[in-house]
Amino acid sequence: GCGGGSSAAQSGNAGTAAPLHSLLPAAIQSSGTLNIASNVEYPPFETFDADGKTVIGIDREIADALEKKLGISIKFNNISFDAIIPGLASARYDMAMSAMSDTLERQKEVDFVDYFKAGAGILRTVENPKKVATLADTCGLKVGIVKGTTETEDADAQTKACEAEGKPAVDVTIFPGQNQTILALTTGRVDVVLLDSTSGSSVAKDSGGKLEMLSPYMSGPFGIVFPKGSTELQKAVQKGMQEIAADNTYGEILKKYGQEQGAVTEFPINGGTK
Amino acid sequence: MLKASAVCKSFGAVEVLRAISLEVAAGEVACLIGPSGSGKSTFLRCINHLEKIDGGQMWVDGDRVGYRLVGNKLHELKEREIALRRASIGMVFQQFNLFPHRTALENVTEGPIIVKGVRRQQAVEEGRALLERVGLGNKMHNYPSQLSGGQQQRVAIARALAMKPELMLFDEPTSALDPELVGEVLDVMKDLAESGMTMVVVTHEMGFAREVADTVHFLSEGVLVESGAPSKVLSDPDHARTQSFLAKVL
Amino acid sequence: MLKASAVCKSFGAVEVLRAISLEVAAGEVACLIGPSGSGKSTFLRCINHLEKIDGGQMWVDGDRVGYRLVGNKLHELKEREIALRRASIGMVFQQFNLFPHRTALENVTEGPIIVKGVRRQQAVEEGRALLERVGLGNKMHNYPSQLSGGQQQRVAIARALAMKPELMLFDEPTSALDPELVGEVLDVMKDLAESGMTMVVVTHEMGFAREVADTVHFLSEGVLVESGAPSKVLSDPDHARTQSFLAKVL
Amino acid sequence: MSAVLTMEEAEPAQVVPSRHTGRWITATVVLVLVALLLYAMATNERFQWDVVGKYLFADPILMGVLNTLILTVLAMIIGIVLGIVVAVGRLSDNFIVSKAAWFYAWFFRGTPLLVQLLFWFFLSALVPRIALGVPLGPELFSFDTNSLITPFMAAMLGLGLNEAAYMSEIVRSGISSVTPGQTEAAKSIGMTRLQTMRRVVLPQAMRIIIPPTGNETIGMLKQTSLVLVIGYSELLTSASLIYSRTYQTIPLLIVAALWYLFITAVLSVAQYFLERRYGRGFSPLSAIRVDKNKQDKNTVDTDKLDKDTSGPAVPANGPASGITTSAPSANTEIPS
Amino acid sequence: MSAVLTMEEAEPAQVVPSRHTGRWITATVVLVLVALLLYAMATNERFQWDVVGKYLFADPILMGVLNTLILTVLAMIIGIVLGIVVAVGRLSDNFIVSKAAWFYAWFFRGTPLLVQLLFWFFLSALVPRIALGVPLGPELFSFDTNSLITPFMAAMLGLGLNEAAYMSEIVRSGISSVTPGQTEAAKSIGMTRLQTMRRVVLPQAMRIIIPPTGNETIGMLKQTSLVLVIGYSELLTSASLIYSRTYQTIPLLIVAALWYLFITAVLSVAQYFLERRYGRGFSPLSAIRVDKNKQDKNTVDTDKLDKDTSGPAVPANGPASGITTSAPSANTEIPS
Ligand SMILES: Nc1ncnc2c1ncn2[C@@H]1O[C@H](COP(=O)(O)OP(=O)(O)OP(=O)(O)O)[C@@H](O)[C@H]1O
Ligand SMILES: Nc1ncnc2c1ncn2[C@@H]1O[C@H](COP(=O)(O)OP(=O)(O)OP(=O)(O)O)[C@@H](O)[C@H]1O
Ligand SMILES: [Mg+2]
Ligand SMILES: [Mg+2]
Repeated sequence: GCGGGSSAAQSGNAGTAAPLHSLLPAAIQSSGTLNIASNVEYPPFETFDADGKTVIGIDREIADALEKKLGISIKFNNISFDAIIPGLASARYDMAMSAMSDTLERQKEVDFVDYFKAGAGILRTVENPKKVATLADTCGLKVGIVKGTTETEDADAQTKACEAEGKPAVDVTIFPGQNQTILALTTGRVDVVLLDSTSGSSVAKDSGGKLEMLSPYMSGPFGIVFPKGSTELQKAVQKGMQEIAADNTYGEILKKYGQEQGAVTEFPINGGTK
Repeated sequence: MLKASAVCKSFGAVEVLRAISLEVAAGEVACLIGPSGSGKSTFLRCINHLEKIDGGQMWVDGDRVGYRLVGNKLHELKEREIALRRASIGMVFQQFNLFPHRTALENVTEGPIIVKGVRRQQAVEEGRALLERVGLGNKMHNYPSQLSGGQQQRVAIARALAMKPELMLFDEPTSALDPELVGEVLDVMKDLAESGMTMVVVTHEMGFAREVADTVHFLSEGVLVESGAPSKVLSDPDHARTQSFLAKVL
Repeated sequence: MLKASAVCKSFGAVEVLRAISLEVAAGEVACLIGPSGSGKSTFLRCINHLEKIDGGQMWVDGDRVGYRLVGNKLHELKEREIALRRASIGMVFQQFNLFPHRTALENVTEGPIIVKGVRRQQAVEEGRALLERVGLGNKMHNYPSQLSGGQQQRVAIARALAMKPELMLFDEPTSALDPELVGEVLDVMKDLAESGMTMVVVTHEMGFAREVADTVHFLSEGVLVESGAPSKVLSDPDHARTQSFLAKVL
Repeated sequence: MSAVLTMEEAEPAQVVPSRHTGRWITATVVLVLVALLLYAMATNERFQWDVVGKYLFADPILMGVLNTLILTVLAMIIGIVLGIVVAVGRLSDNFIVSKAAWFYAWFFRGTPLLVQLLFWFFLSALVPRIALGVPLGPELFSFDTNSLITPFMAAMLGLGLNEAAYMSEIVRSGISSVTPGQTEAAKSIGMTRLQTMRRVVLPQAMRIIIPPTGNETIGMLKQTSLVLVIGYSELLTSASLIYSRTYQTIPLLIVAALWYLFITAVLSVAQYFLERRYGRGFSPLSAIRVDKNKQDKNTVDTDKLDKDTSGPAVPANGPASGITTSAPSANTEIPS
Repeated sequence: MSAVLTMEEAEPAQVVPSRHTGRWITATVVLVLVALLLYAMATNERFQWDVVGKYLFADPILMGVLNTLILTVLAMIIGIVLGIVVAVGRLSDNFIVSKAAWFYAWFFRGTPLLVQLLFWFFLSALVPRIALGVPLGPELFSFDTNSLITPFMAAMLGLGLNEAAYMSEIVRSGISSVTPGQTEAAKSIGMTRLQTMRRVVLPQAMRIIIPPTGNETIGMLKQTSLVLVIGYSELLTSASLIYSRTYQTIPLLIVAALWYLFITAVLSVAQYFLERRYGRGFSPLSAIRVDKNKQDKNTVDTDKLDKDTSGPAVPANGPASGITTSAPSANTEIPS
């Protein structure tokens, strides 16, 4: 269901009777709350509602569904990206949900329970003056990327490919947030933007026909992030995901946001392979 | 050289100068004497336009101070023109106002080099000579904070003289000096007077005034009470106020 | 009251005081005279420990200045104890050093209120009386920047007196004063001397020294050349240096 | 009198202030540019003024303003108080104290505020429990670090301690602007070091300290947006949370900017009055202006002085009898 | 001589400096705390010192350091020069000039730097072409805004113009610390306003201006990270780009912090020498220290003075003959 307004107080009544409650680590069972770190600036996964307080989005609704399965309340804490990893390390937060890509390099620092399959794609203006259709067309063009996303590596790989063909490198500009990146695209500061396909398509939809998102050139898993060694919690959350997928809550949520193409059928731990 | 006509000056409600009129001829040494707070320093500061006068008029060397008469309107001078006039009016301040970030010698050479464009070499030579003349040959490279009161006062005198002004304004130039040095400064001033420099000297030392002055002006509460030759004013004054003032000299 | 024994002081390589030894009895008025730069101000500043002496010893009222003798070691005094001693030593600076952010009256009441804990009401009354005594009844609420040189000097004198010190150090207390006021300050000092206050006065006015002093000390280049009654030192000095110095008095 | 009045003095003369043509041209150019800019802004539809209007007083924005103000005020209080302590320590004779103060200023100015905020917020990663106890003896209290250091506490510690390092340099510069003669005069009337600082040096230093402190305060307004890193939101964050949802970046940044401009204007006015308060006695002219207002109220009035707030009273001396004086007129009018 | 030497004076006495027990305790506590902190940091494995070591001199980090330095230096130069102009304008008699300067300081301090950077970078969204032409007449030049204002230009404009507003307040406070007597003395020897500023007021104001300017420079080091908003990367961004890929946040923030600390230390040393340079003549004591070194080199030496860099030379007077003097020893040793 629609758990947009749900909060700790509201869902606390799920109670100890919930099916997966006993799988949780003892400390979380007794506190009854799971603290989640999230950078709530990333639609459609998480944003604040118009009141500036309520978290809405795919992640929040999956969390709502998990609350019922795990019998605890899940609290979103909005912090900047820089604080998410230290926050997990210091046990301020039990896990993080922020549409984070699962990669091999990151697996050295944290663990993931994969829950979504996203592609990286090209966002361009409708006029498309530079006639970009694929990643291979971006040699020598100005490409905008959001800081902290895996598209940086894609651009680096493309630069190598360009140089191998004797073409100029991709001119990458990294912006701190999605907003500035889109602004740079609309004001002609960059020619195209590399973006993950989910938020890309939602941006294109809201742009009033000015922007369009091309179909993804590659894809990889998003994961819920855990500190290393929190196996008990990972198992519990993994089980929870499997159950909400089984009763189709998961599919409904993605469908509601038009992201059913990103649905996964299995929820592996550290399933990222790149 | 200097002419003041009904010069008035107030600070807020305090009338400090009340219609002062006097004249100092070229080459003359005029001494201003009077009780503390009578407006002597203020009058000096009006002469080189450090204070704007509120009423009356003032001429130095035939030119109005700070203004030019065109038709029957007084035009305020441009900053640059005022600076030019001030360069020919030397001033020794009661509180010295030495430049603390410059050594004694640099204090003296600053004006000639920057304002008059004298070559550094020459300015330094002249500055040295001036400082030696006031007995500071061995303190040239001291900063003001490393000088005694009397030494600072002498640097201030040397700084003003280095500009070779036509009119010199001294505000108690001997207050921090010992009797020996007073004698020496007196000699310097006599030399200057002979070379034709006009001087206005504020002083509390009647002996000094008697020695150096051609004319003595006695101020009291912003009013010019009495003017005349030192022999007259200092020994046989007309006004009761002057008499009572001089009666107290030790 | 004050005793100095072979006091030495240098600034860098410049020896400013060279083995100065002198003694001032309680209730005595001692005048220091000497050429500019001879170390008079420095000696005063050593008395209340504003400068640390490099050699020799100094006692005020039987206590060492800045130190306490325990066994045969000199222990440096704690800051608080030094402050306590300084409270009973008044000082009038050559450059006045008035507090610019306080009015004349506040300058005078600051010490009594803050240091001695006098009630504000009382301090203000006493401060008023003192300022009136030095002729500043109508300038009490002026800030120092709004006072003439002589007026500032009188505030400085009043500020020191307001602490009712046992020992007063005056550094050229009449340099900016006119003859009338010099007479008045002289009267004030005579009153103080009669009430038993000890005073050390640096002055360039020999007439003033003659009038006020019990003993006159003549310094030259950091050396105490000659001491004695004013009648002796000022009129019939033994040393050639003193003679040549006094010969120049106008 | 020695002066012989000549014809010249009888001339009627009117004072014409000197023309600064160059300056007026500059001034006009500046005015025109500002006007053009404002016009361009007001009419440019990309600014979406309707959106600005809609959000200017929206609840999340107002909450953000409040948070910004609270954080700024508290952080500046910590910063100023601790900054004075560090500055005085820096000027101490004690070698270790002065070096420790130097180290403080170096370390806290040298570390990015972001890192400091993260450090305090995630202290528990290093020190899971804070315990107070007798060394080698029993523990008296012990807290879970995460519950002791709330996000608010972490924000205060991070912003305040960082600010103190910057303030210490400002205070030090202010103190060094007071002439040594002032300290000597204070010592000579028996003030202790502390009294000298409090009554003589700092009040005079204030005049110099205030403008850069205004800088710091205004800077702090904006710096508080870094507390987002530890999940604390203020004005700029509130705005960015909205535009990350609605993509109305420019109008929402204008909303934030308008608020910052407003707060800065209020602070500037406060600064103006503080500067006037602590400038008393320094600029004879400004003091005279105060004079004119207070004149009649303020003759010799003990109570006013006691309250330590009185301006200077300059009772007019009556003119000396028997000598005519011309009434001085205001400013530059020179009667013939 | 009037002094009768008593027994007391013959006593041998050794000087014992006063003990400041309280201060020493504080100092020790501070030292112990710092040591503990350093130890805790060095041994805590969460800091991942191996990762720190790996990245400390990595190319992207070094590039970031370089970018940070370039941006800081250029922005501070613009800020200081323009800041002096604005400060002098603020103190001008001309009402419009002074108000325009006030407006500048208010507007640029009041607007978040983020907004200013975005404004310059996205100027093209508002003004697609910048044209220079005769009003109502033909266009002389016209540029595509995006190609005229490169990201680097935008960064310089944003940082520099913003900094100038802050610097103007600092310069103003420095100027007001110079006593009016100094300006009067300069005027009295015929200096123009400009000469007075350049030769008399600013050199003395520098002493007061330097410490808060040090603050601004160190602040600017960190502020440059905001240029990420216009896609320009420097030290902190370089670090964060790495950790956003590898999730090694803490060690990479330490890498950045170490670099900032290093640059801050270098700046502090530079500041120390600048302060000593401009403090000459103000603290008699420090000047004497300079003395001792220069003494033999520096008797009456014209050339040195000419270069405007000479310390004070205090040639020793020979002792007056015939009068014994005790050789003054250093500091507090008092020979009997
Ligand atoms: N800024 C000011 N505001 C108010 N009153 C002032 C100001 N400046 C000076 N005065 C007053 O003006 C009067 C004249 O001052 P001035 O300095 O000219 O005296 P002076 O004759 O030089 O005295 P002295 O011999 O003591 O130096 C004094 O009473 C002084 O208090
Ligand atoms: N900080 C310093 N560094 C170097 N020399 C100094 C310093 N302070 C004072 N002096 C020198 O010490 C000597 C004595 O100074 P002091 O002020 O005691 O003289 P004084 O007798 O009071 O002279 P005056 O009558 O001119 O006031 C002077 O020659 C002065 O140049
Ligand atoms: Mg005067
Ligand atoms: Mg002296």
